[in-house]
Amino acid sequence: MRTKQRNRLILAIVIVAFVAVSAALALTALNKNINLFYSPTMIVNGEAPKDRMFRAGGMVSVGSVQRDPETLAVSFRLNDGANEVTVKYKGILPDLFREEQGIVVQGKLAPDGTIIASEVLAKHDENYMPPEVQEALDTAKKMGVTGAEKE
Amino acid sequence: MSEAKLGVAFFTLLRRDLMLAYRHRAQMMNPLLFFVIVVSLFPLGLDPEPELLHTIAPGVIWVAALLAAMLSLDTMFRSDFEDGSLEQLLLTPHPLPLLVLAKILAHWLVSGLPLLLLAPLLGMLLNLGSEGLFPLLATLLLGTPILSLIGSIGVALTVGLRGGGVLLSLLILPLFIPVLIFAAAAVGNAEAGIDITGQLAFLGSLLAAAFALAPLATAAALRISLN
Amino acid sequence: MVSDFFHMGGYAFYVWTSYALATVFMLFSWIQPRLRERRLLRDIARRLKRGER
Amino acid sequence: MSIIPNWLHRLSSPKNFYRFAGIASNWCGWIALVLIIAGLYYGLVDSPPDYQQGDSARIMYVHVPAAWMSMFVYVVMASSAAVGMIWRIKASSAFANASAPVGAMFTALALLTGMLWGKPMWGTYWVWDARLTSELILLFLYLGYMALNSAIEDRETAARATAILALVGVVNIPIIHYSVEWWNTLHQGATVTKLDKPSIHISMLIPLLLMAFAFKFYYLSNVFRRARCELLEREQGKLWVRELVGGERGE
Repeated sequence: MRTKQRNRLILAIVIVAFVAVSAALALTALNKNINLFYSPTMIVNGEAPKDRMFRAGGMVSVGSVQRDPETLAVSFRLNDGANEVTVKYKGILPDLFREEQGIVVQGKLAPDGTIIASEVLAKHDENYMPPEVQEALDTAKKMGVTGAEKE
Repeated sequence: MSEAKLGVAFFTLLRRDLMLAYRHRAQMMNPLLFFVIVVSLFPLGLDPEPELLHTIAPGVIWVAALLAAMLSLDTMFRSDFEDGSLEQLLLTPHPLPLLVLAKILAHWLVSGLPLLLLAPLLGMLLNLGSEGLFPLLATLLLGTPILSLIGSIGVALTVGLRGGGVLLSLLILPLFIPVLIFAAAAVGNAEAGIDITGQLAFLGSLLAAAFALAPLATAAALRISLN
Repeated sequence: MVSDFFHMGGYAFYVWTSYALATVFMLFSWIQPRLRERRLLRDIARRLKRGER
Repeated sequence: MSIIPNWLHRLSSPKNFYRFAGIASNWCGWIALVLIIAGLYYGLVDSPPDYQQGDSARIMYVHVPAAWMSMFVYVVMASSAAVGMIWRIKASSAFANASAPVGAMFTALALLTGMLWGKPMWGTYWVWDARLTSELILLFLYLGYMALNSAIEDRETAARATAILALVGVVNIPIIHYSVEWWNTLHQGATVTKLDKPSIHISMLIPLLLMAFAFKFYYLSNVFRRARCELLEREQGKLWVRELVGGERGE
């Protein structure tokens, strides 16, 4: 009986040890912070892969959207507040595509540093509200901003 | 009963399974053959353009490895179940998870390890670059034992059932998805020159967790299936 | 006014298909156990009757 | 002496649970109906369209509750399967088995409505995004559970085997979640969550919560019905079933 108990104890210790190892490895992995999602800053710094598809994410810069009236070609700039990259795309854009909208593009990096996108996806944010509320918020914000600038 | 005896039981079972595998070596070769054929189907079905093959190589090799593992897993407890030695195993005084671990280890030595040896060859067939070869071997080394470990749970749950093979894939393949994702991503990233220690650490973490927990779950499942 | 409601700001297809799917799924899931229970009770009753005689 | 409280023990006897489940199913069903009608009114008529997404945001009121339920039901299923296996409580296993098809239904609904929402908003029906992929795998897990459950003839064995599968799945769900999140994600970083704005306006929160509670009560009502079937099937020869059937025949 005693050996059986001891065996159980050994088994429990072994299991706990392995689970601990597992957790430690998982934490190391999490610290590595792998992402397949590149911000414009990372792309500008040359951290994005050269001849491979990757995803880039950011906000569409204000006034940067240029549409070719004849074809579906469109070009716009993505920013993350610090840096910008130009994206070229040919195809139908999602309804949510607009300035200052969070966008994810999938594409390759051209030699001149622009992204040739094969897919453009709009990421809607977590905020839901009626249009009037949004307008009110916007005007409030604008007044706050101009107020701040005056000071 | 001392640890020495436990060790003896473990190694006896391991040796027995390896001997059996050796005796039925033609049968044991089949999943490997399947692995090679599946991988070589892709260049035939797709455009055999080196660039394309190069991109899909990690994913294809890993998917084929999963499918081959499914095939070989099916036989893990089958013959033992049919000749009644599985029931004998449950009746021994030794802790069942340990015995199960011996069987899992035998299964990996017979089915997982050969995949590792074949992988460089297939990598070349699929035009996988030399930067990707070592990561491919590393992920296979870490990943295939996870397949044997997690797979054993599914096999134990379906061992007495008719048509267990298809059911087994339905139960097990969703659980294999994390392995597939990390392994294929690691190989792909290595080719692109990106650091892959994160993925390898995660695979190692999965392996450690599966090593600790899967034998317990398999033992419990065997008890249920055979009562 | 009413046609606005059905038009859903141009998203009628997506919105109404979603709600229709939800209705169909939930109705089906609602009916299924009821039919099964009735059938089960009938089967058991029949077996009992046969057993008694 | 038992760990389980006395009233719970009495309730967990198949006979009592059967009767309780019938009553509970009806009550929950009525509550769900009222909540659904209210939720539909607020969701489709009373709530305003979204400032960005217009009326397509109304898909949220079925999609989000369904997605919540898909995860909630799995947790409930796995825990009641575990309770059923450890303490050998038949009612608990029956509850777990009954949960699987409802959970699968909610998961499928969440996926399909998500696709219908994604097409106009994201620009695609499907992306291999972290959330979508893990939800799809969740559906596979439910289907595997149901397949195993129906493959084993003996109901007792089936209950315990599926319990193990459900527990293995529970361990795996966070792993799957992390793996797919790392592998590919559409989700934006901190740019979108701004603390000075309400994340969802109250006029849209009301129908969302109404529908969420409606789905929860619908699930309870439905799962109790299904658990009754499971119990009847499992206990066919038992005295209480014979009494029940005899009573219903009016003898």
